[in-house]
Amino acid sequence: MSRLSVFMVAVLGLIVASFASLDLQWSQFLSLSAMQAMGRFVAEFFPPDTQPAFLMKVGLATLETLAMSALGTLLAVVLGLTLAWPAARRHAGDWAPLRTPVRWLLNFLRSVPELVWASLMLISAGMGPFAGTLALGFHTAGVLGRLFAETMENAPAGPAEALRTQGVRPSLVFLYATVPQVLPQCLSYTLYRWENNIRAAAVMGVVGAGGLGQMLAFHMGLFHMGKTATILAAMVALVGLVDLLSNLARRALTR
Amino acid sequence: MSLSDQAQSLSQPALKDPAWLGRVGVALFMVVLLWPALVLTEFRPWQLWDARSWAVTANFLASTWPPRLDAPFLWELARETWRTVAMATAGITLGWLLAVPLTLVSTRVLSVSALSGRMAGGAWLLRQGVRGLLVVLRSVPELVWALVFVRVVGLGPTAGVLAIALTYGGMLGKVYGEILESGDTQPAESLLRNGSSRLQALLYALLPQNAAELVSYTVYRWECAVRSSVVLGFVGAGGLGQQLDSAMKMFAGGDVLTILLVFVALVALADRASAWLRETLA
Amino acid sequence: QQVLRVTAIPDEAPTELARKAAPLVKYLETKLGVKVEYTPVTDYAASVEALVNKKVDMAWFGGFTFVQASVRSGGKVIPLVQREEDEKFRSVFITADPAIQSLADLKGKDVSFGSQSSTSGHLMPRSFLLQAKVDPDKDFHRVAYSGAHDATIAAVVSGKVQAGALNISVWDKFVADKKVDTTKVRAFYTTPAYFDYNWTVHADMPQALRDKITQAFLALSRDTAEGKEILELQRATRFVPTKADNYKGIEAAARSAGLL
Amino acid sequence: MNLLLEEVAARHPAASSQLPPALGPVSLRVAAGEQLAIIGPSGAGKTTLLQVLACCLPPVAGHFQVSEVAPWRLSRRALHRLRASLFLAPQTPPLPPRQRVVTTVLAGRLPGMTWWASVRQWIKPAALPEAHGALARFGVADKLFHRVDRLSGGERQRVGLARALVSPARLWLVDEPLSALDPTRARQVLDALQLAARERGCTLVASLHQVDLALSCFPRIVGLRDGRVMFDAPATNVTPDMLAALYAQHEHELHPGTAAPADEPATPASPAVVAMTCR
Amino acid sequence: MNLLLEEVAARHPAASSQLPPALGPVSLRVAAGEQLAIIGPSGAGKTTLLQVLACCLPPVAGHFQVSEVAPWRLSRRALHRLRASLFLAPQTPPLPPRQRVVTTVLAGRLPGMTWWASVRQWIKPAALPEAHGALARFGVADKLFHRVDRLSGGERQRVGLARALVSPARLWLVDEPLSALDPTRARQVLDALQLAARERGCTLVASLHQVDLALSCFPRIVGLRDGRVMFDAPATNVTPDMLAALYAQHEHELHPGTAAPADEPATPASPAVVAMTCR
Ligand SMILES: Nc1ncnc2c1ncn2[C@@H]1O[C@H](COP(=O)(O)OP(=O)(O)OP(=O)(O)O)[C@@H](O)[C@H]1O
Ligand SMILES: Nc1ncnc2c1ncn2[C@@H]1O[C@H](COP(=O)(O)OP(=O)(O)OP(=O)(O)O)[C@@H](O)[C@H]1O
Ligand SMILES: [Mg+2]
Ligand SMILES: [Mg+2]
Repeated sequence: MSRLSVFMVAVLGLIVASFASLDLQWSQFLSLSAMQAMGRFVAEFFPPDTQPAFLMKVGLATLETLAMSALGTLLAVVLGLTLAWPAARRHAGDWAPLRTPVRWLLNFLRSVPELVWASLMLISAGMGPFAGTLALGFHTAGVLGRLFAETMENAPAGPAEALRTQGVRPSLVFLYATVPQVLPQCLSYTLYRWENNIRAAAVMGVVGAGGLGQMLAFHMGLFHMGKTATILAAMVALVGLVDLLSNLARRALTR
Repeated sequence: MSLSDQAQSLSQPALKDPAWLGRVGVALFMVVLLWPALVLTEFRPWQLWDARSWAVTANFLASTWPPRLDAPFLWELARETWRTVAMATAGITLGWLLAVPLTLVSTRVLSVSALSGRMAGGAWLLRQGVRGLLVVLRSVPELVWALVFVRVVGLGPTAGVLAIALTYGGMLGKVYGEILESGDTQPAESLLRNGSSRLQALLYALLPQNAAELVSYTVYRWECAVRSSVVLGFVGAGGLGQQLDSAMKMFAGGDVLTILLVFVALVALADRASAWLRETLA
Repeated sequence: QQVLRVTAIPDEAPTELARKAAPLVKYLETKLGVKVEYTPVTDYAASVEALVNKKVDMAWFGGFTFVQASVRSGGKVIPLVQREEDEKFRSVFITADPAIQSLADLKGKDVSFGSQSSTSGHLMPRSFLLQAKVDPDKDFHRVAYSGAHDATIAAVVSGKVQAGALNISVWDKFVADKKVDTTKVRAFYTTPAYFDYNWTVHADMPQALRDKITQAFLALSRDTAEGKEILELQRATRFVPTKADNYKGIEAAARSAGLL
Repeated sequence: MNLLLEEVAARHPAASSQLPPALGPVSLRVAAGEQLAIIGPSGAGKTTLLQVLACCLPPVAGHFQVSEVAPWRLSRRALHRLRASLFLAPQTPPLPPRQRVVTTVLAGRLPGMTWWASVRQWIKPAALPEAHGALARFGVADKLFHRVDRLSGGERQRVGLARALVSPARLWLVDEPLSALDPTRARQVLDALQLAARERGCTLVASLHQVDLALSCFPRIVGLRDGRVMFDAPATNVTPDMLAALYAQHEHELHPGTAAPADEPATPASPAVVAMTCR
Repeated sequence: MNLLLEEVAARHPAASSQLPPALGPVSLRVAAGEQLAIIGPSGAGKTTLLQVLACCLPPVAGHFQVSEVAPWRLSRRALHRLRASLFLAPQTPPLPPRQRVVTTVLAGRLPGMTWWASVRQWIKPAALPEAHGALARFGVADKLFHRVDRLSGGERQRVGLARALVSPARLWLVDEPLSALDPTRARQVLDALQLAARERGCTLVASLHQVDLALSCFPRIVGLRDGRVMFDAPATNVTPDMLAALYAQHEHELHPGTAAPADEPATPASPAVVAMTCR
């Protein structure tokens, strides 16, 4: 407990030091004119651009973003699960020899931001959405691998323990006891990462993978506020859709 | 059908799994959905084995060695690292302050009215409203938020920190809620049923089970904030992300490697902290 | 003490921009007697928003960004000075592909611009492409926005894209410094001249200060050591006064290209 | 607190709608301060009935009242206030792992506490004597500072019950409180529970599988089967025949005729032997 | 399979080292095919003993053998193979929520299956008749396709036991298999379990709180208290005095002198009445 308090104090210290060293300008933020300025900026977004031709373009870009993020996430799930398994200490007596190296690999995969993965993939896969998909896949694999591994370590041990004492192979213990327990959490992490990837596909504009991201950067940079609003609406709708999906899936699993 | 009839039909040799058809259907549906995604993303993995692209990749990777280690660069990197860490910490702290109340409002297990199976109308509306707010907060990219704030607070870290706070508030709010809901909810329900309040149920039933998960997710998010400091550069707040971005654009391999090493070190540090916290809280 | 807040559009790597700005900042501080604060940003729009909302006092803009600022502020920004070179600025198209000899050859290729808000890296090249009956949105295989001129060179050199369009002064500098292998990468088209970069302030700045700033820039000359250093870093022979009307052409080009 | 059920039926939200409701129409009247045992075969609906009484599961039909008010007609606030006077101890004690016994027990006091007091108690348990006293009544006082997931099955169960003793509730609904206990401790726990309920004037409704204990300790027995009340009688009027009929096995349970005694018509565990009387 | 324990002691890894080991030195010898009941007060160490027998918990002292081999001296592979012939049914059935009964039951067959077959079975349950048969023996065949977390307490417990019937194990260790069952179903389940064990020549070790059932159905009874064997005798030799001593309460349990019968020396639940004999 005392070690925990030391840690808490350290965290508090870090927070205080951060705020102190940054010299943030709250005073400006709280004035009335500030609110007005923000309000004016937000007001510029209206009305959104709803010309059919532009809507078509946004629709296409939405599909491309959806495809890129979904496929990237799928790749990440496959890779992440494969890596999470050796990276988790599944029970108290688990020797888990690969744990440390695999964790380092996962750390590395996610230390490299999507953008850098994108530039790397771009070199090897050429310009286009495929590079973006791979980039999302690699980075997200590192993230999901770690989150999955921790979820597995956190799951109540009872069911797995019961099968293990029966001499069931680890991979099957995983299927029959761990999966049903961790499925909702893993699914929610996956869907949530998918959501994240929809946003991250925004940076993929640089690699010439179009999608909403590139359109957003383009129109936002040119202050086409109406168009930007339409694109933002499409992004909110996409994320909302995935959120809904995630909710339904969880409901179906946990009810 | 009487119970014994049912038993009769069940004990017949041709026992059928009622869920099987549905599962096959869902699997097929997934495959059908996958196809257009493969087309749209121009999924052609064999391109990767093309000799020319191998050569280019190898070239770039070779150019990253040796990492750039001259003193001024390292010194600047150290300064940028602290700035990044400070901004990430400040952003996460504000985001956390935003997320916690929203989580409390939107978590279903903590809903008193949901105890009876269905949530009451008002509570349901409020919950949907908060969830919608969380969706908007996290689906609008940091850049857009940053531009909103630049108008008010000018160039510098404030706009970036606020942008991070809003997006990450949206993310934390959602994920906290899902973590709380996906564990064993019995203890919390039991407390609520006996008349405890929401906060009491959170403290006495949900936190002991989920503290480790919540903490490690928060640490992970901090790590993400460090990485996403590239957006901070947009509004003139500097940061490691921006350095990496420009080094990458310039194909300055040595710089890229050094900065990546810093990232790996920060991430490993966060990982250690998270692992340690999990052990301590478990 | 009064502070003059300054920023610049990120048409080059931020570290490079900061290096270029340092002696100029020092010079302005001594000349104006105020503290000058330079903030590098990496987003064009952020610099525009900052000046329009008077969160900075002075900004280094491209022609197109100036037009954007002017439109967004309702004409409440004033261009003070520009480099002599900016009166007849040009862009170049570069490639590493021997088959590409003219703008028409670019059809079906991957092409990189700089930032979408860049004048010399996007607006004018696009405008001249359109004049040459090449529509980037339809005729190119893929359009990328590298974000900055030097990044465009890097993208072409690495083979990421087959061609790129950028600011001629950056290209000349890269060639002069031998930072690029001209046997592999070459410029195959240079655009006609147009007005570009300038230093812009917001209209609420007192006339006296505006004049002082203008004078300080105009006084820079290659004869003094300090002036030489600054002008070389800025890739300028000297600074000359400018006015908003100079950028009408850019505005028209932007409107016809559908960017404004 | 008194209870009134008239033709109440209840169904689990997740149950398939083709099945009959888990709790068929049930009518029951419990006076304040009464002590009542519910017995019946596995799957009879005992847990479901207790959930209805605890206002967890809204009835799908019938009329249900707790101390003169119909809880499901109340506003949400009022219902929640009402809940503070009910205590349901589920069949498997819902104790969060990693929590200490003292915190778990003191969680029973929450309904009456202010916000601040509960945060303070969470950080540093107050009212230790109270928690200790409650545990001591059940003979597990020595586990006060242990972690919940390091207790034996019977210890866990008793810790779960100790919550009832510290709670401000006036109606205790305990679901199979003795399932993990040996005969002596079962008797002791039941005695402690009944005594505490009498001391405070609480109504006590318990579901039990130990027929002999139910008959010897509870004045009134309700027999539940297939969601219906088969009998509701003073303990002294319950005959072995009634018990035999209550626990008799369904044909579908016996069907495969392997080990099940298909020929013998279900022998209940000698409930007639009321060797021990309750103090 | 036979078992041999000589002065074996065991301690839970998380237990504080100041406490005595949960299982004090115990010596025990069980022949292949024998059926044995372990009884004792709550916290006596029954569960701990079963865990040691199931090779979950390595003993901290003494000598332990399962069918002539010392499991903790085996290589990991061999230990793993040995485990396939053991089956431990824990006190609270460890059934993953959201799983269907059929999958849960068939998980018992895994030790004997190839990897591929088990993955196939995970996707689409095969061997339905086998699962159905196992459930039918315990009277819960109609729950085959239900979800585990939607069962009543007693149904869950029986589903957990049905796993034993489909498993290839030769040693069944069942921890309080009857705790959530009514007398009739308890008897039926015990009969089914004992019959199945006899049919297959399995050794059966069960911990029980139902003293009467233990005495009437098991030929041999081991009384455990405070981690030590108090008696190990044929059921017919167990006297009420022995039982009274076994279940007598510790002074610390009685201490606060509230409801506990401090004067009366613990009356066990009439174990002498062996009204029903086991078939
Ligand atoms: N959450 C649930 N969803 C759907 N059906 C349920 C649920 N819980 C119980 N049931 C079903 O409702 C019926 C009654 O269950 P209940 O738990 O009330 O029985 P019980 O009398 O408590 O039995 P036991 O003595 O085994 O605990 C059973 O057939 C059971 O399968
Ligand atoms: N995981 C654990 N960590 C530490 N101590 C434990 C653990 N599990 C049980 N104990 C302690 O070990 C002792 C024996 O526990 P055990 O579970 O074997 O008892 P039991 O005979 O099965 O009791 P019951 O009838 O209540 O289930 C108890 O004092 C208990 O508190
Ligand atoms: Mg029940
Ligand atoms: Mg036990």
